[in-house]
This record gives sequence, structure tokens and C-alpha cells, in this order.
Amino acid sequence: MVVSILNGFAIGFLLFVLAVGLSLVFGMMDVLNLAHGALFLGGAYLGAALSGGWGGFLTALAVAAVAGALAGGVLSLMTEPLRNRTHLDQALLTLGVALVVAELLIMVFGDDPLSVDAPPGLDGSVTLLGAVYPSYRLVIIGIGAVLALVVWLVVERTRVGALVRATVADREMVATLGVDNRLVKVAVFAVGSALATAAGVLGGPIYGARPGLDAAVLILALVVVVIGGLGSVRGALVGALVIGQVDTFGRVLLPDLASFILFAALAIVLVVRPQGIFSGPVGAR
Amino acid sequence: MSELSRRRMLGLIGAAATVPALAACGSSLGGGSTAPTGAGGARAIKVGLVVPKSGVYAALGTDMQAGWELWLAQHGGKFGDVTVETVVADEGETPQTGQPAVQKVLQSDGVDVVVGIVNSSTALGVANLFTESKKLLIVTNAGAADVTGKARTPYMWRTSFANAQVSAAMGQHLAASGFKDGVFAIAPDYAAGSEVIAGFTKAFEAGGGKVVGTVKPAFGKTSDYQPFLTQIQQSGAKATFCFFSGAEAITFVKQYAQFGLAPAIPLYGSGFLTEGSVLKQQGAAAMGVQTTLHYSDQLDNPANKTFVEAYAKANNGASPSVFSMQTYDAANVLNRALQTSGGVDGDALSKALGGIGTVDDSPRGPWTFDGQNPRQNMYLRTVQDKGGTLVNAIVQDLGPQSQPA
Amino acid sequence: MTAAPQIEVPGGAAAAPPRVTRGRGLLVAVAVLVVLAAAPLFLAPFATTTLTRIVVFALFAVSLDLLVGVTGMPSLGHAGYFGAGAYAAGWVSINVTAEAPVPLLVGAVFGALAAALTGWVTVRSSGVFFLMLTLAIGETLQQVADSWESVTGGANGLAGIPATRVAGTALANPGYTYWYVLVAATLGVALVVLLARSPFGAALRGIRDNEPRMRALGYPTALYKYAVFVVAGSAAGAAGALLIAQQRLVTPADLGFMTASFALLAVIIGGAGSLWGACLGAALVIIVRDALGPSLDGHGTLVLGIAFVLVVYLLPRGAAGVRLFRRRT
Amino acid sequence: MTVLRCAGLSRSFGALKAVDDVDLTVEPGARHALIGPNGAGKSTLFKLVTGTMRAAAGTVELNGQDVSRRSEVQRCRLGMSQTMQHASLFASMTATETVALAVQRHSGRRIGLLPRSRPEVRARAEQLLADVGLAGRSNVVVPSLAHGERKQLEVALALACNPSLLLLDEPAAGMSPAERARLVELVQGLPAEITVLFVEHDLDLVFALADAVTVLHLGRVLLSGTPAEVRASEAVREAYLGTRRREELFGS
Repeated sequence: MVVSILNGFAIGFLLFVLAVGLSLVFGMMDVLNLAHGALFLGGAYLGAALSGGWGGFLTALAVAAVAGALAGGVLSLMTEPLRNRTHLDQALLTLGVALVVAELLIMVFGDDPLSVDAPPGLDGSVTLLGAVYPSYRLVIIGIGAVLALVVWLVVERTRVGALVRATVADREMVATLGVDNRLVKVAVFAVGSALATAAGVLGGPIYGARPGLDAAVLILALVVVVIGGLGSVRGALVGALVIGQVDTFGRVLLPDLASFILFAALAIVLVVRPQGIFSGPVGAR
Repeated sequence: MSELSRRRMLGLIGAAATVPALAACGSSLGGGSTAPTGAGGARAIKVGLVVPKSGVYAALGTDMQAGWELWLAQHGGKFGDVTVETVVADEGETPQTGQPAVQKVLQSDGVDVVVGIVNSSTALGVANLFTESKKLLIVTNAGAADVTGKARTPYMWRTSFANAQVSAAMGQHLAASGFKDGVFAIAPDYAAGSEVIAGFTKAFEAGGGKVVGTVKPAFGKTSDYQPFLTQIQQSGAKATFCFFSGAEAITFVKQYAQFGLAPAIPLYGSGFLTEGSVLKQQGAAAMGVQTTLHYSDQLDNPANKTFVEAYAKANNGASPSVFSMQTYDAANVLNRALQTSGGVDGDALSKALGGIGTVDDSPRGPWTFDGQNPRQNMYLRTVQDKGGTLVNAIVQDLGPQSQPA
Repeated sequence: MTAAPQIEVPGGAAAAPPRVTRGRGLLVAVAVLVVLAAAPLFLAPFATTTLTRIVVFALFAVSLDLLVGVTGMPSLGHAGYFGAGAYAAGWVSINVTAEAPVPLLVGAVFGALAAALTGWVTVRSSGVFFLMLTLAIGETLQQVADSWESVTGGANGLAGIPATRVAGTALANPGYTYWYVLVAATLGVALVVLLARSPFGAALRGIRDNEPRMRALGYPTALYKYAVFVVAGSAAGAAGALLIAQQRLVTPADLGFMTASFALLAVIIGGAGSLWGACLGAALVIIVRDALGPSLDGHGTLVLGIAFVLVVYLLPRGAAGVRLFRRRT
Repeated sequence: MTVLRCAGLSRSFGALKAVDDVDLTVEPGARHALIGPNGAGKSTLFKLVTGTMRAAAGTVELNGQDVSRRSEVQRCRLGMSQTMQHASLFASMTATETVALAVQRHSGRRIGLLPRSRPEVRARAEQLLADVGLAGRSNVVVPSLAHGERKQLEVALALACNPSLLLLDEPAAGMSPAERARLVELVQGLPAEITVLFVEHDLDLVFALADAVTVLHLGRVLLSGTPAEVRASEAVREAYLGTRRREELFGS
């Protein structure tokens, strides 16, 4: 029981690191980035390629963050010309990018699933309240909590964060105020993507790296984002932790329905609020 | 990326130019089969090797092709005095790619025999193509019971295994070795997983064993097994029987160790849990895991020693996997059948295959066709470190086993 | 106070669906049909089989275009209804009868039924939320196909489907199967085209262009969207039934996300809203997947991904944007 | 019988009471103007009347029938039609197709599922276009129409719904003087069976057209009366002076 709750938190915090970028990008730019899962997979493969020691793990994290930020910047520039096009066009573009990136990763790293070892010292298990638990997952909880706090502070307490929040709340208003938020958009896309690749490195020792993982985590992230509300850091955290627990307990309590639970959650939320949880009637459109 | 995509695009354009060639000639209104290459006293036979060259099973495809090519290389590229021409096609991951590949070799390349097929749904889905064209298919992996059971056709034979066959051996073994009062069974929630569990449970219970819990995690959608591991711990099981392959095999075995189950509740499985490339990825976590399978490259018999040696020489020192062996044996049985068939059509070959008797020079040890599936010895294997490499060392020969009814 | 309002017109005047002068369009359609009908007489069996897949996929793509292009509902889960029709038709062929119109009708009915059961959830949402909901529905339907083993055969799929019979005779060879599929698909496409050109179709285009305005004109738009969702599901289900006539097998992959993506690609290559464009797109997609895929080392998805990116940038109006017919102004 | 009777309509956004306990009565055949400074709640009130937005409290009666719980779609079917402030039309359609869309909906026949040429729909659409002064522009696609023409098309579209109550939201915004003149002529020429309620900033136009005026201020009705009463009202003057100079109000 304790282990399950703990594990729900570990998965939840990992999901938060993954999903918060997707949420902010969506809130800022109204772009549904279907390439988000491919970014995670890129991080996972990077972690697998460099795994084996602290040096490799930290290098992988650093490289992943930089590469993710660059990829995010590029994606942001790629979606810019489509600003006035339909959601479908933007989604198709990112879907295309996702397919290409995933396929390139497979060409580089092969079709075989790879496993990733946690860095030395964390690859063992500890005994907690009589249950054995992998120490790496405890660390994930810590890292996730710290990242959540940092992201929250940046968004809630800084000038840039204020602009981000304003844009999320009313995109047109910010545009009509004449604020040039293009740089902020690129930055949000870059940071969000860097968090996704970093989540890939962090998640490597849990999920490994394999073809198809990109789609699996993308769907999880979408569910988190919808449940938590778009463009909200706190929402993403709540959504991620809820999904972490639901996923863990759902598998135990309703193993036959486990694979339906996430979609059911998504569908119910969207049925109750067809426009998503946090878009009230004030979002005058 | 730009360079790569340009190359791809050029390839695409090049390939586009070949499309009209598909239209080569003839009409599509014949009986559905093209003229056999050589009826009676065949001088040449055209074989379509349909194995995955892409997708998650690509590694299996590589092993299978290597096995096929090794047998031909050892025999001068001939079955007796019949020259073999091989056409390779990519099965891909699903029937969506596998079925067109089979159709292509049958209809476009006009092969006489098709060998290969990893995915069970592809095997089941193409069965009717062979029944209608009266050509032979030798399945060298797909383990669904129906391939040689419910969907049986005289034109579909199998040199590999049936899912339940492998796990039944483990059921009998565990029942006989002190785990009667509690085994937990876990396998992914899909057709093969269900067959494996059913085969295991039936044999285990027949031996007086008691399954204390069964769970089927969602197939291909489960990356974290913690909830199930906790369930296993709470079930009071004395041992765990599992079936996973590919990425799930890696994740499950590693997490089984990480959550501290390995020392207390030994892990047993169907052989694919630790077969091929996954073993290296599982690393230390796989040590001591015991599985049943009809093959291991560690088998100590003369045929296998020669096979392993020749295989390594031809493939940069790589060890053969069960997939290589199964396809190697397909060439072997085709060769035997051609001695007596007098033709390469499905009816003649099928009849001849029924009469080949014991295959006594197979790397897996002697086996015979029982129905259209091998009756073969099952081996209990354990993962050991042999000079820095993890191998499936043979613990015990569990004797011959047929496809369970 | 208010800046001069601008109507957003991506792609300018070309935004309108291409209008074919009645006579000429009909002439071209008849000519294409004659060529298609004669194809098995001079094509090798494998080429005919590929052509059959193209025709099946064309009907599927057209049904999706009715949603995406005509009504502006970009569904990522349309393969679910394609699959529902295929499974239903397959099940009926195995367990009841494979006599010609039965599997087709059953497929169409079940496609419609699946769309009716799930569609009401989607029609109230729009934009990205519609994308996500349809994605979730598609995944859920695939999940059902995967786990309802007693009916669908689970991951192994539904195999051993007998050949469709016409007037008591089984369609044993690729040529006859092709003709059956061609006739049925042509009928299906024609019905969709007629619907799109009807007053109902005009209302659908109105919803695509400006849904709030349509409500203000007294159109119950949610009802219209629901209706077209069900109709599109039915056409997709019919396409699924034709799939099993050719493939004689359905697996969960047939209703997966990749299948849905392929169909979307066909639609946007052809130019959303242009139904004949969707047929053309379907041909391109199937040729890449089935005929060229094997020679690309299985990297068909790479080509697909690149195609998505290129089409979005270069052909915002799809192949139909490269106009073959002059629009009267 | 009054055409439109609103009683106690209210709607707020957060702390802002956009429409606060508004009563409004429009008599048959009236040319009723709704005016007020920016932010007075005119647009919101319009939306509450048409049903685009649901009221938090209050009732709307159309031709004696309570339509408070009816949707926008149903209210339109019952004879209420509107033009939009921002001429938002159908980007892919020609002027005729646009109007035909409304005509076919309100022709009393079911929407067909098969293509059938219906000359009477087309003829009616062409007639309406001619009525609003777009006779020669029927085959032009909407994005190619000039701004003023789109506003005219809006009116044709609203008339195609056979309304008993026509709601015009700033019909003259962005129009040239010549176009305004034609608009006035058009509205004045409407048959008496069509009652008109309109929001307009241009007070010249208001006083040229209206036979009744309601002034909104801060979400409440400041005054309802004849144009003369409104002109004379000190309260109205003050309300406007808060935001505008006097000459802008009644000058020129």
C-alpha cells in the first residue's frame, strides 16, 4: 500500500516534468505539440547511450536539456508561420515532426528496446516500512518536487512569468496591448521541450528506451494536461499526481479496465467541460 | 536530417519509377496461381522468406534470415539437386505490412514456398492465401495455437512452437519441484499471453499445483509493473511464472529485481523472457531466472555445436537464437520433403512433410512433426554469467512435448 | 473603436471547394471509372490487389474528408469506425453469411452505430479538444478490439474470414474481388459526394466556415455535426467491410492511430474538402505504404512524417489547391 | 401585443455586472434603438436577447411567448434574427450561397440530403441581395466583398430568416456615408411586420431612424422613450459626458 502510494508519486512527478511543458506551450500558443512524446524519447535514448555512471547520467541530462531547448526553439519557429491556420494544421505539423524524430531515433539506436541503469548508488533498493523500494524512484520524487517548485516560482513570481500567465489568460489581449511576446513564446517552447527531454533522461531507468514509448508518454501527458487545465503549472502538477495515483491503483483494483481508465478520465473531463477544465465562459470567443 | 531526408526522397522517387513494373503483364482473372516453376522433378525452387526487417521484431528477422542463409550456405544453395532462389520480403510489425508482403512474394514474385512469419495474426491472416493458391507456408516463429489448430490448413506447417507447448513444460516442472502450493502467473493481456497462461495453468494444476493469482497487464501499454509486483508479494506466492518479450521482458525482469522480489520469490518464465537481445539489456537482474524453451545455444549435442560454430563464423561471432534455429530447421525439413515430394506444389510438399519422420540432425535435438507442429524436447534453462556474457545454461532436459490440445 | 473587421481566409479565394463544371466533371469521373474497371484485365494480380487497397482506402479517406474538409471536424480517431465496420463485417461473414450485400451493409450499420455511441461526446467540443477526444475514442476502440477476444480474436485479429460471395459464388481471385470492391466503393463515394453537394452539405460547409453564425441562422449545429459524424462513421464502416473482402483479416492495427494518420494524410494531401482529392491522396498513401514501403527498409513512417510536414507548408490547400479545374468567378 | 419584452435580465462577469436587471419592451413595427456609452452592456444585452448567452436571471418574451429557456437556434426559428457587429460570414461562399443558406433553413421545407436544384431558393436569395443593394455581386465570394458590402450581406442574411424581430448590431459601423444612406433607406423601407431593434453608435443615424430609444448605462436602463425625450434628458447627457464630448454626442 505504502509502496503503491509512493510509486504513484514517483510516476506523478515524472509526469509533471513531462507534461508541464506541453501545458504551457498549449496555453501560450494554442499549439497542441504532438512531438512532445518524441522529445521525451530522444532524452530516453540519450540517457541509454550515456548510461553507466554519474558522469554519463549528468552529461546526458545536460545534453538533453540543451538539445531539448534547441528542438523547442526550432519547433516554435516552425509553428510560427502556421499561427493563423487551423489547429489541425499545427497538430499535423507536430505529428509529422514526431514521426520523423521517432524514426530517426530508431535508425540511430536500432529497433531493440534498451534499458537504462540508474547512476551508481541509486541503482539499488531501500527498505521502507518493511517494503523494498528502488532508491532511484525516491530521488525522482525529490527532483520532481524541486522542479515543480522552480517552475511554479518562475511562472508566478517573475515578470516573464507574469507575461506567460497573461498570455495564457487572454492571448488576444496581450497581443493588442502591443507586448512583443514572441521571444517569450520561443523561450516557453524551449524550456518546455527541455523539460520533456530531461524527463526522458530521468525516466530512462524506469521506462527504458524503446520504439513506441513516445506515443505512450504523449497520451499520458495529454491526459494530465486536460485534467489539470491548459497553461496552468499548478494544474499540471495536480493532474500529474492524480494520474500517477490513478494509474497505479487502477492497475491493482481494476486490472481489466486499466487501459480504459485514462481515456475514460479524459473523456469524462471533456464531456463535462467540452472546452477543457480551465476555460471559463469569460474566454470570450 | 536534410541529407537523410533527401536520400530517402530520392529513394522514394527511384522506387516510384518501379511501380509500373508491378503491372508487368498478365491479368488478374486467372485461377489465382501462376504456373509452378517446375512441376515434377523440379530443378529449381523459389522461396519467399517473409521476415520482419523493420519494426519491433526487426532483430528476430535478422536472426531468422541468418539461419536460413546458413543452411543454404552449408548445402551449396541447393535442396538436393534443386537450386534454391530466395526472395526476401519485409513482414514489418503487423498484418497491415505482413499480408501485402506475403501477397507480393506469392503473386508478384511467383514463389513456390513461403518461409518465415513472426507475428501470429499475420500467420493466421495469410492462411487463406495459401489454401487458395495451394502453396506451402512454413511458419518459423508465430506461436498461436490456431496456426496448427483451429485455423489448420494442409498448407501451413510450423517448425517453431505453440505458445502453450512451452509453458506447459514449465507447469509440469514447477508442479513436480516443490511449488505446488502457490505460483502467481502474469502475462500481457493479449492472445499469446492468454495462451501461455492457459497452457501453464492447465499443466500445473494437472500436476496438483495451485495458482494463487493471475493477472494480465495491458499489452504494450504497461511500463511500470509496481502495482502487479505488490500484488504478487501480497499473494503469498512461492514462485512467479511469467511470459513477456521484447521491451516488456526487460522492464519486468529489472523491476522484479528492483522491488526486491527476486530473492524471496524465484522468477520462472517462458523462454522468450530471456531469449535473444533482451538478455543483455536485463543484465544482472536476469541472473538465476529460469525458463523453458525448446532450444538454447548452450545445448550440448554435436549438431548444435556445429551450428553455433558455423553461425558465429558467418555472423561476426554472434550466437544463434531460437529464431535462427527455427528458420534453419525450416530449410532442413524442406530439403527432406523435396526428396520425396516430386513437385513443389503445396499438395505434394505437404504430403511429403507428413512423412519425413524424425529430424535427427537439428540443433535442438531430434524432433518430429506431430500434426503440423513439432513434437520436441523442452529444456529448463537458467541465466548464468559465462565469461562475462549472460547465457541460458541448460539445467535439465524436460523431455518431449507436443502442442497441448 | 473597432478596427475594420477582416474575415480570416487562409489561402484567399481558393478557400472555396473547387467547383467542377458539371458536365466536364462527370466526364472525367466516367473516364477514370472506365480505366479503373478495365484495370484487372491488364494488371498482374499483385498490382490489382494494391489497387483494391487503394479503392478501399479512398472510400475511407472520403468519409474522413466529409468530417475534416467539409464540416471542419478534424478527427484523429476515425479509424475506429473503419475498424468497427471491418470487425462486424468479418464476424458476420464467418458466423452468418458472406453473401454480397450483407457484410457491406452490416459494416456500414456498425460503423454508424459506433459513431453514434461515441459521437455525441465529441460534437460539443471543438478545436484541440475535439482532436484529443477523437484520439482518446480511437485508442479506446482499439483497446476494445484488443481485449474482447471472444468476438474480435484479440491481438491475433479476426482471421479465417471467408471470401465474399456474390450470387452464391465466392470471389476467389483478385480481379473479381477488385470489381466488387470498386462497385461498392464507387457507390459509397458517390453517396458522400451527393450529400456534400446537397443543401445539407451546404449547411455543413457553413458550420466549417462559421459555426456560431450558423446557430444564429437557426441551424442546430450540434445536431448537424452529430448527423454527419454518424454518416461519416457509416461510410468508414462500409470501407472497413470492403477491407475484409480484400484482406480477409482484421486486426487491432486496422483501427489504430497509424491507420487514422494515414487517412488524415490522404485527406490533407488531397486538400481538405476536396473529395476527389482525398481519393488521389489515398492512392499516394497506399502506394508509399504497400508498394514502396518494402523498398524503404520499413521506414515508411519517415516518409509519412516528412510528407505531413511538407504538405502542411507547401500545399496548404492540398493537391486540390493545384487546380485542375478553373473556378468560375 | 409587444414583439419583445425583457424583464429583469441580468448577467455578470466576475464582479462586473454587465447587464443588471434590465427591462425592455419593443412594440410591433417599431424602429427601436439601443444606445449607451462604451461598456454600457449593449452587446451583452443583445446576446441575452438572441440567446447566444444565457441570462443569470430574468425573462425574454418573443411575440408573447416566453423564450427564456429556448436556445439561440430555437429563438431564430421563432422569428428573431440578427446581424453581427463584426460581419462574420462564410469565407468559402458566394453572396448568393450565403443567403441561400438562410433561405433554405427558413423556407418551411426540410433540408435535403441530395443535390437538387431549387430555383425558388436561389430566386429568393437573389431577390434579397437586390433588396439590400447587392444585385450585381451575387457570385462574388465573401472575402472579395468590400466591408460595406459585407454589412449589406449581413442584413440580407438576417432578412432571409423571415424575422418578426430584426436585431442589428452596429449595422453602420465602418460604412461610408453613401452606404449609410442606403442602409437608412433600406431599414425605413422594411415592411411594418418586421420590428427592428438596433444598437448603434452613430447618433445621427439613430435619430434619423428610431421611433423609440433605450439608453443603457453601466448595465442598467437609464431611460426609455421617444428620441425627443432622450435628446432632452439631462441624465443621458451626463452619462455620455463621462466618456465623450458633448458635440460628439448631439453635435454636427
